[in-house]
Amino acid sequence: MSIKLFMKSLWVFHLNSGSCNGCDIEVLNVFTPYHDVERLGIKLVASPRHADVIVFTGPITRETLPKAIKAFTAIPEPKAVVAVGSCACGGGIWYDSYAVIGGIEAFYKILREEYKVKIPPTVYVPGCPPKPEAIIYGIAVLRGILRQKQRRTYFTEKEVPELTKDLIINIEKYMESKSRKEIYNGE
Amino acid sequence: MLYLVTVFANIVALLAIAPIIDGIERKVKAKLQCRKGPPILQTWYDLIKLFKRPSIVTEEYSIVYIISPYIIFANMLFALALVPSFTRISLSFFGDIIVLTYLITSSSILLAIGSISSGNVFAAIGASRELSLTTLSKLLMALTLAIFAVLKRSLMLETLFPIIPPYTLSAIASIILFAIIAYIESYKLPFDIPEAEPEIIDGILVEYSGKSLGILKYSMYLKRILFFTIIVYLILPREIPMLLTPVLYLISLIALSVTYVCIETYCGRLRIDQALKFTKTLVPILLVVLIIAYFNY
Amino acid sequence: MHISTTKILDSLSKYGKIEKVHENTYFVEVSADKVREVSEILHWKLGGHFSVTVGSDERPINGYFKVYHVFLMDKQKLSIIVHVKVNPVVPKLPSITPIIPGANWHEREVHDFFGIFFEDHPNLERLILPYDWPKGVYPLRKDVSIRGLRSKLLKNNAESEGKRKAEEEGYIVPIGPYHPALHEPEYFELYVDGEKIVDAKYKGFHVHRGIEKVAEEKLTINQIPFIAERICGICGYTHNVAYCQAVENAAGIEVPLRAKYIRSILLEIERIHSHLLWFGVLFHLLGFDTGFMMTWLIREKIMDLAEVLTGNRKNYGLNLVGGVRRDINSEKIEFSLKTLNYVETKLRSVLDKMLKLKEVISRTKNIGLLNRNEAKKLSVVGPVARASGIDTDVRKHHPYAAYSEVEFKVPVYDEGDVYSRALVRYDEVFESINILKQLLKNIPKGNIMADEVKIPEYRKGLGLTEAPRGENVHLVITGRDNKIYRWRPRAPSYNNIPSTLIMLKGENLADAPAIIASIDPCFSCTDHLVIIDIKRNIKRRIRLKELARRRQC
Amino acid sequence: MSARLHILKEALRTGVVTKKYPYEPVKVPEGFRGKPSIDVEKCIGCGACVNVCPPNALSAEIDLNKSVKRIILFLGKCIFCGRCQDACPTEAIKLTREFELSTLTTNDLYQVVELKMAKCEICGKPYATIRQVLFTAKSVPKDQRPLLLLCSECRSKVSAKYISYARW
Repeated sequence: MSIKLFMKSLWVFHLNSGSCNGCDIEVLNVFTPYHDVERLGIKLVASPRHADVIVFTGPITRETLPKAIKAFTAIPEPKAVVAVGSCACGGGIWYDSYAVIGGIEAFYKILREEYKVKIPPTVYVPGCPPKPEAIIYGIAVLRGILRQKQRRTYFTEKEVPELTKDLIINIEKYMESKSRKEIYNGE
Repeated sequence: MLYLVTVFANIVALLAIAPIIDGIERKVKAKLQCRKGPPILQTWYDLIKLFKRPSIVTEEYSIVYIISPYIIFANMLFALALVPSFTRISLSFFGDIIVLTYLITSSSILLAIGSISSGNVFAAIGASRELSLTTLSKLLMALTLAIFAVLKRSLMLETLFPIIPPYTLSAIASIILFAIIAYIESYKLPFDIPEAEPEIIDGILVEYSGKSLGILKYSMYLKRILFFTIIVYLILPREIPMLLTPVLYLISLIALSVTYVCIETYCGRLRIDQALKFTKTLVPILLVVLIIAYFNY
Repeated sequence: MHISTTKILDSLSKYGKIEKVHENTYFVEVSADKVREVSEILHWKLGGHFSVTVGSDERPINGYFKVYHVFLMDKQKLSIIVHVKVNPVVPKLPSITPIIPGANWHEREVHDFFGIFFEDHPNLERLILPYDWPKGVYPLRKDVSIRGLRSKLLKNNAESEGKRKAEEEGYIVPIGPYHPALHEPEYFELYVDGEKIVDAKYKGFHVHRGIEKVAEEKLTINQIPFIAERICGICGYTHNVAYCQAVENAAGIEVPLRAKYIRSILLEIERIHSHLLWFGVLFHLLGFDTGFMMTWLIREKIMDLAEVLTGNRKNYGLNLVGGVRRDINSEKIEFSLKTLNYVETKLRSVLDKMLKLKEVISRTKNIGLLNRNEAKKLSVVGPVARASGIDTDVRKHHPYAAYSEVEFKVPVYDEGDVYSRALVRYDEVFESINILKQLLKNIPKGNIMADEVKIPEYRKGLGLTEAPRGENVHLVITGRDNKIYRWRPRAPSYNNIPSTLIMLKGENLADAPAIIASIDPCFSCTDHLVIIDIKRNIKRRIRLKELARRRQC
Repeated sequence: MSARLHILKEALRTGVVTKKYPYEPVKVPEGFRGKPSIDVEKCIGCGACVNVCPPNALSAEIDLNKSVKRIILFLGKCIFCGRCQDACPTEAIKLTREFELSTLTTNDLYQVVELKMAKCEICGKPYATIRQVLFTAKSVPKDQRPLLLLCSECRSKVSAKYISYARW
């Protein structure tokens, strides 16, 4: 039920938890004339009370963690999260720093353990910074208008030439005899 | 019986049109900013979504914070019943101008008290701004209505309405002044200080969410419609055939809102004291017009 | 009264050994008790200005802590770094804040990260590290490794710690259970009396991500430009160039002229887009949304230009130590000239009309005043300094990249209010456009990467650039096996933010956003204000505290 | 007043510029740095890209009992800088011009390439992927090629014996 509610009108609350502002400007760029998201019924709202969707940018730093938790819980229930930028999706370049929680996954882990909060549907928009069109595409995926193109791919190598001394010594002959495709065939 | 049905039909039609007028305003504003802008029904979609959402309430709420949106909405409905809109028939009775001013003033004050009682600092700041601004603008509104009453020597909205036929200076001046005050009342840009988004985060509406926010927003649109209808009917001559009034009314309504939006898109926001200074300069002008109207010059 | 370089150098040689690191950059070794005297001479008498204090833990090398005070002498195009040894057992050093108030934050930061105690510093509390950071753990010391740091600290839950700390010191926990629209987590507490601002306190540094520790421990020399670019999302490329120049100066690498031209071209593109962004934010804060939309509409063209030249709208990722990764062919040059002409004509017709609007003028003229003396005391940089009458511009006074080959004017106003800062930025946009035209027209041939890049260990280097908000200073000490030993980037807002506390006093609450935005701290989010109303809520103050704590949601 | 009219005229002259993005594809310039994708045919699992990636979005993982090496690309940490493309010896990893990468789970942001590893003849420990051995064999003179079949420790032991013979 929750996502169907946002098909026509979606109010966004933008939370920058330690981002370098590259993504925040792209999030704001989305409201400017070239990409104007108001035609899709999206409005930037100033208080989490009014918001339906929270846009996370930045790899939640330790300082903003308590504030991010408060803002997250202050949004009325049928809510959704859009993680914009590589920092929010997986911690980006700051992943190992001591002062950073490391993206939305770690934030959800903290929320699950300590606050027992239900995790809302989330869209991850990688990019550093993602183009405004990528953010619009993310919201279209959240709403279900478009299916996501990016899928997990797992390639395992099947047949492999048996390594022997003479194969190694006259590798050139081996290379010509078989076209490149067969040598490195795979699933 | 038919009388009540038409008034009821009037109100229902107005309830339907108010968000659409706001949708048109947002569309025109976007077009003026080189943007495509939202569909006309966008405000309706927002309201429907808001009504479906639960509203979070802080622990220390007071009863005023809960019921004020509903009372404000009721006030607006009753005010709209007083005013003739699509048809000339309305619940007008003797002395309904005074009732009208009370309705509008009470709804603003209630809004301010409601947001103060929510205990949030931003709401308090927004409310104090709202109170300082509304006291002045309500005074101006009361004065202009007094001018109309003096001009027409009656306290009944019905007789008031086509104020133009005697083309006196004061009549025209009062209409222009009423248009300015309607602009201030409708929270259009230079004066949308209580709701100043970037400064104090939607000041007044900051603590409301979900259903109550929807109702508050709805009543704001109704208030705009109310002022527009009063302006339109001040000018509309009485002799127009019965069938033509609704169409003419609708067109002039849209025209009026479009002009207001054109003014709004190109104005920055005034500081609270600058806004007060501007409204203060209006008071002497109104008094002068009142005196002239008295001698119906 | 132009003092010659030689005169400065021998007046300094009295205090300690002078070592010339690279062209017009000198390191002066000074003993601890002379630090104050030397700083006073450099900052006040010889007309230089203090720019950054860098601490570094050099115990593995020579068994000492080191503190570097960097002074830039604009008139003589010189940069002088006063460095002092601090003995590791009792790390103590006389503070220079009493003389130069601008050094207040810098010394608190060195205290935070290295535990060096500065004698009679006005308030040596914690500045950058999160408030629940355990005492005694100094992250930037060499013996603290990044892996152990992370897991150990996450155990204690930040939330409960935050509340407990609030009671101890009677802080006002941020009022309101929610977190207002946070474009950037700056955090101004304005003490308000009715609508007038009485006092302001800045509790910032939410965006502290431990850049220096990550760079020192995990990244190699050619990976750091990419993290340098992400220090600030708007003027990231200036940090990138400053870092590369610091390493190139330290290692004495000669960058080919064509690479310098490409770097300057991208720097100016970034300046234009940053200033246009600032105009949009200012109009948005003054409620004039059409201005916001129109300026960002024009700015979109600049972002497309950057995308064509570098492959990404914002983080250009173009620099490596010793040169540039991508070349510019003639077709791209002609595309950029076409865009620049379009942008210039549009800006000429729209932007100055917007600045002449009645409400914009009435809400920015003589508001947020910062006179010349205050600006000098706080050693403010960039447009904020140029609007208060101080003529500092790294492109003119310490030319880098290809700026010595182009002529341009540096706009200086002396009213020192929000409107004059807008005018400074307005002139600078058109200055940048004509610089870009000169650069694009006579870009020389040649390769874009220095042929042989060899970086010896333990060499010191200073990199300076003029970011849209002021001067960037990067101090680098190169390390062993392709890593950096110590890297301190200092963004311009670091010097500018303290000046807002002076500008805000006595002003009207509704103007606070415009004032804070006027120094353009990265991407100013002025929504994030917590207003503590002094007069009316003495009674409420207590209630609010309970209210904030009891309120659950 | 004239300033406002002038801005109005300017705005009307530029007209509506909104791109109808989700319903019309958007043109991306040719040098655009989009999603890095590994070409499974060319990748030899050498890990050059893993060393050079600033946010280490690319990581390598060796599974000893299945003697398999996995190169894992996690788009959630990738900053799209293109350093991996410069470092790859066989141009296997390339930045495409794809930027619509939003997904509903972080699991979808992974690309994994699993290559079989060659076992050392003497100690039997997997030391490099078979493709990498074949790739390096080409550039090694013929007589030393058998050494490639040994892991680094055995190889140093064996070659040390060679040298001692020679000196004798």
